[in-house]
Amino acid sequence: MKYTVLIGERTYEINPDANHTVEINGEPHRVDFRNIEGSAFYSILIDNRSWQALVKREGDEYRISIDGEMYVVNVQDERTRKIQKGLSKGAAASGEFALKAPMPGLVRSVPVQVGQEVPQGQGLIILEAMKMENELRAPRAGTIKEVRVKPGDAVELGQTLVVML
Amino acid sequence: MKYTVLIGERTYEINPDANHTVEINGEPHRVDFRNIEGSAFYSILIDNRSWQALVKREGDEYRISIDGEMYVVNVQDERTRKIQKGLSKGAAASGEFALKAPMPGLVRSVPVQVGQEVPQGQGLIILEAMKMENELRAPRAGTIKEVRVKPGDAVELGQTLVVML
Amino acid sequence: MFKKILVANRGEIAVRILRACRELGVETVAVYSDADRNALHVRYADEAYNIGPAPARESYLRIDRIIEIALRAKADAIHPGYGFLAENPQFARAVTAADIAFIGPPASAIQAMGNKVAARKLAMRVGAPVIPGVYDTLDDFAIVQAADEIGYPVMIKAAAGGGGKGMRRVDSSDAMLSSLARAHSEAAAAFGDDSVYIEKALTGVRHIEFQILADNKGNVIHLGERECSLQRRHQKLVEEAPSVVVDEKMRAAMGSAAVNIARAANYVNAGTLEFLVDKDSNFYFLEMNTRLQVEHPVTELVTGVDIVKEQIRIASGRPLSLRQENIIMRGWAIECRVTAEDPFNGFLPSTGKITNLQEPTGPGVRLETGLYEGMEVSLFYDPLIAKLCVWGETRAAAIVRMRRALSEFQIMGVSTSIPFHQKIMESTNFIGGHFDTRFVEEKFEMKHGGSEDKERVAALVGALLTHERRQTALTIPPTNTVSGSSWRKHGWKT
Amino acid sequence: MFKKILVANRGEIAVRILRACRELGVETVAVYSDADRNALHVRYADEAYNIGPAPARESYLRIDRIIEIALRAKADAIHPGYGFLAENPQFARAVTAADIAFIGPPASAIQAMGNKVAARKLAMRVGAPVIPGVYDTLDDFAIVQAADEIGYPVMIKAAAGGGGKGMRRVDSSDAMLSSLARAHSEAAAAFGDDSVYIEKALTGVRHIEFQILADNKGNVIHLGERECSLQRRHQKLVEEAPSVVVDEKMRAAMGSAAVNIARAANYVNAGTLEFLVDKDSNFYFLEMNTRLQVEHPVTELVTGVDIVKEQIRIASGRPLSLRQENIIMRGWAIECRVTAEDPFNGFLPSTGKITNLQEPTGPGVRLETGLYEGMEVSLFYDPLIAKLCVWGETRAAAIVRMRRALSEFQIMGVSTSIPFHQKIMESTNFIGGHFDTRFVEEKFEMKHGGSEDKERVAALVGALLTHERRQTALTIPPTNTVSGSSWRKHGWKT
Repeated sequence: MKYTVLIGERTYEINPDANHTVEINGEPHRVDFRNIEGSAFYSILIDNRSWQALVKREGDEYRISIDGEMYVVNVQDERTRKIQKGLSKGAAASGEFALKAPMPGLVRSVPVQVGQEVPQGQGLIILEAMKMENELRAPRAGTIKEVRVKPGDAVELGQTLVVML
Repeated sequence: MKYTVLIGERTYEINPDANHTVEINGEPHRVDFRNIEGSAFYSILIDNRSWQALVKREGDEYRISIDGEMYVVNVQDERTRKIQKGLSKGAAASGEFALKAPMPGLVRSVPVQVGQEVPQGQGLIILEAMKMENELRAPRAGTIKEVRVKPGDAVELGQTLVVML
Repeated sequence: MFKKILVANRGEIAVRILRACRELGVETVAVYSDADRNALHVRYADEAYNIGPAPARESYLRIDRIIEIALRAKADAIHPGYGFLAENPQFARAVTAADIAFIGPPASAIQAMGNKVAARKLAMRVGAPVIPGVYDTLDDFAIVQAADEIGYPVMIKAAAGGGGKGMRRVDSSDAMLSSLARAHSEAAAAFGDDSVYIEKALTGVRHIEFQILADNKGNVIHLGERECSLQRRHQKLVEEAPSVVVDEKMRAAMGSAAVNIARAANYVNAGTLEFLVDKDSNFYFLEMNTRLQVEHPVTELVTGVDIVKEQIRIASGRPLSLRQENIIMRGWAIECRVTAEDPFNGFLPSTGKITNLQEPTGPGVRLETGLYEGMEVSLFYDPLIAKLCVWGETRAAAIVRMRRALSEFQIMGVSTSIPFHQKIMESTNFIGGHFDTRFVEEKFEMKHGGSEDKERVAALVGALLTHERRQTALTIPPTNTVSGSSWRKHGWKT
Repeated sequence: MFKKILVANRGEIAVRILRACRELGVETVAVYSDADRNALHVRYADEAYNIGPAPARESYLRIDRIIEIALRAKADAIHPGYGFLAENPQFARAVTAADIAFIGPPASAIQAMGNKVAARKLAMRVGAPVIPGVYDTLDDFAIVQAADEIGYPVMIKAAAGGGGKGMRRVDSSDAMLSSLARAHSEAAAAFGDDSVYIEKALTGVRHIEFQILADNKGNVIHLGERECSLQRRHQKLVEEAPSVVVDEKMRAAMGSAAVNIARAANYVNAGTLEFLVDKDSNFYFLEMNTRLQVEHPVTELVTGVDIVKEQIRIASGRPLSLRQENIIMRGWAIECRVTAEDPFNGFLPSTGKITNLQEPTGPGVRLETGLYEGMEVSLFYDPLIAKLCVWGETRAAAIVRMRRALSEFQIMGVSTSIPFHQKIMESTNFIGGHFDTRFVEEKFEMKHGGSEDKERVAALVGALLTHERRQTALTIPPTNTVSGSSWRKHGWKT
């Protein structure tokens, strides 16, 4: 079985069944992969290079920390990939997106208006929680469809603040 | 349900179902007992006194470390205790006992002979393992029935060395 | 010495104080909110009492409950830690009134230094330099005149202030009157007192503070400086001792200013005098923190003095056993404040359960933490989850050791500031000692992007785990845990 | 500086050396036996290579394989740690012959100091005191005559010896000839060399050693003493620095003897000179250890010198940057060697899987360890599993800190020496500094018996866990894991 692995924008083709080796993007490597006794830690030797991974599975994703760097890893095998390809094309980049409060807090300012076009990374809400002001940003470019809060509002965890198209 | 707890030679009667409290040997205590999130660590507040326990279950026994002191704990409920009482009376103190090698090693000396009566704690075998000589002692008083090894013998883990009556 | 000390705090600082008590052979009492029943400080103490719901105002800020429990548990002293009630003169007063020793300064000193204008006047009285400004209550017209004399930019600050509230910078005379109006109303709203003062706005300054210890026999010493310029929104991120910009002569001058101010305030116990230092090595008294400081470990590491134990000894009435000439700084210490915040996302607080933890140790590493596997990081309290401190023979040795320690520190379950600290330790400006209080906000940027090598390993791990699950699924029912693999593919074996 | 260092060792010392390399920015290569695939040192290194089956003679003692891997991995230096090949002159020679730097003394110095008689003669040549004895190869009749002159009791020792083999104490002239005969045959069997020598058997002595550093430019300095008298069967259990019986004058005299011996041996790199000290403060050179010592951290903690980094710097050809006058001991350090042995059962080695681990940290605590949850402690290697080291301002402060750190150290899965160390730290003789090399074996006893309070808590925990299992069994199928409980019974709530 070959696997397609997605990390951010990059794709890796990995074949663990190749003859005596593991192929990563077609290149063969000697791999020795061990779990540390039922923990979330793994030791991996790739051609004698030593790495440690800390792994947490969240649904279909893995969060994998390699020597402290965190990666969100999606793995698809050949079959599921072919199915998903048809379905999900561009889904993430369009459709409605609701910005929800990641914590309870107080809205300090709303630097956007309904109808405004915003680039990815644009600050949408300044939320005060604990001692800090926190800027909540647009995860992608789009148009502001609704603004459901105003400065001074106290909001609950998970409450929708802004809706983007 | 009342429980009888055996630690070494001591016995505790514990009743968790007493009215609003836990009775330990008849005395009522306020108890707040918490597991630390799926680990083997527990936090216990007894009348606001704080303790930490580390617990390992081995068959019917618990090995419980309280702030670093290790205890081997046997718990019996009222029913099982009544059944066992009839069966096991004095069983531990008599019958045959086989001293087995707790590690591979080399027998350095055998300070006992067949027929000899030995008190509890008497050294039966000096076993050399790694850099150290280790004295294996009689767990109870008794008579030496067999000596199966002699100085110079290499022994395997679990091999019977001496049999006591 | 005390028989039993109640620690009116939580998290790493509560554990720090409990450790000192255990070493001194003093019994301990912890207090905890509903959110902290399983916390390390509860498990570490000899006794533990619930003081209310999770929000601090209903638990850790409840003076009445804390004193009630101290009396019930027969504690003869209370240590407030930092934060919460540590600088609340009412608390110090209530503790003393209950005939319990307060491990900290007298309420009068907390109160006197709590008023920023009064503190600055006291500093001026003993000849310590303060930032050029006007500390008298003037009418707005007189303030504008004074600002023209001092020269722009100036800062308007609330006299009763703190935490940046009511503070604003004014760049020219034109904006002065309208800014004053707004500052008055902000100060009134925040502190119930509309009085403000002005100070010259200094640029390119460093934040350097001096640790002092004072007993109740009038002995006052300082333990040298801490460099705390690496800040973000007035929150310190990295501290070190000593400072690259302080030489022996400057240390003596600043240290003696610190000691003189503390003495003039009739200060007793541990305290910290904060200064700003400009590019020409002029220093200006800023304010005094009348409590144990978060970053006290760096001073402990270079001086060898255990500040918490000294606090307890002083509060129990003992004279200082240390003299100024015994205080010798050796080597270099750095502290990183590890917080549950996402440095790649504007330091947004991150909450969740700590599922895995691997803590750094070994030569020269000291970790102050309340972390444990299974702990819930909530929004109820400060995001500080651990202080990672290192000591090295030189500043360079301390920096590489901090890199090593950061690389060993693995936390799964929440985002942490560790990547930020790693970046700082790699920054040429930091390594060269070139930074001021605006460095992090103005000249430092966090960008994602691990190494390609590591990403490839992550991809491989993901594929192999999925591969294993597929194969396991054929034989045993799948579970949601990831474990047990031991997988090997060798072209040849060594 | 080197580019890549191979660490020819395992366990805590391998991790210690790898940490130093990481701080120095040097790449690292680990080697491991089949038993150690998951070990910390394998995971910590940049590269890792299998070198054979679990038994040391088939892996960690395989000179050929280690050098082959060093060449393949392009390592330019090898650090041997302690034990295994560290004092094997053939190894040092083979490493050098392969054009790889050996991080340790030259083979000639290892060999010269490896012969106990030659080492003592060298010490005598530079005027260092040695134990009264006869170091020439004499016939047995002449040895008996010499023994009469020295006075009984005497020790017979193998010239090529070490580790107590072929060593025996003789109390009177009568037993001398028969003892000599047996010593000859033991020495022949153990070392292939039957020559022996005799020394006066000293009683009530302390074992005190000096750490030295020597570069290849002829600079030699010492880092003060370590007190290592707490031993059991010649295995050290607790070490401290400095020693309560060494004052400034004695330190200068012993230090200069140590430096002179090292210089006479053309010694380079780190080494340790062992002495015995009698009740009248006379000291006698015993032997030299030509390697990094297990207990080096206590010296690091009081002097601030990183001995492993100095070893690497020296081996890379750099001159010592430290001078004798820079070496100032500050405070007090203690090390406990935590072993997988049962102190209640004659220190019987204990094996098994480490199922749970809670490591001490906080002020003044340094832990050197290769432990991890899930680790198998086997009989293949030394039972040392961790070194717990503390620093305090005074000896008393260090002792109470060690107690605190020991109380925090929780290991489930094997028996450990921690209860022994706790008992030592409570012993009035130890606290008072009254002990010699026979103290542990002759005057110290381990008895079971925790506090009644704790036993009662253990009983309660057992009952509540059983109670929970009974109740859980009604609803879900029972498993063998113990977890998940959150149980509360309050007469009233705070």
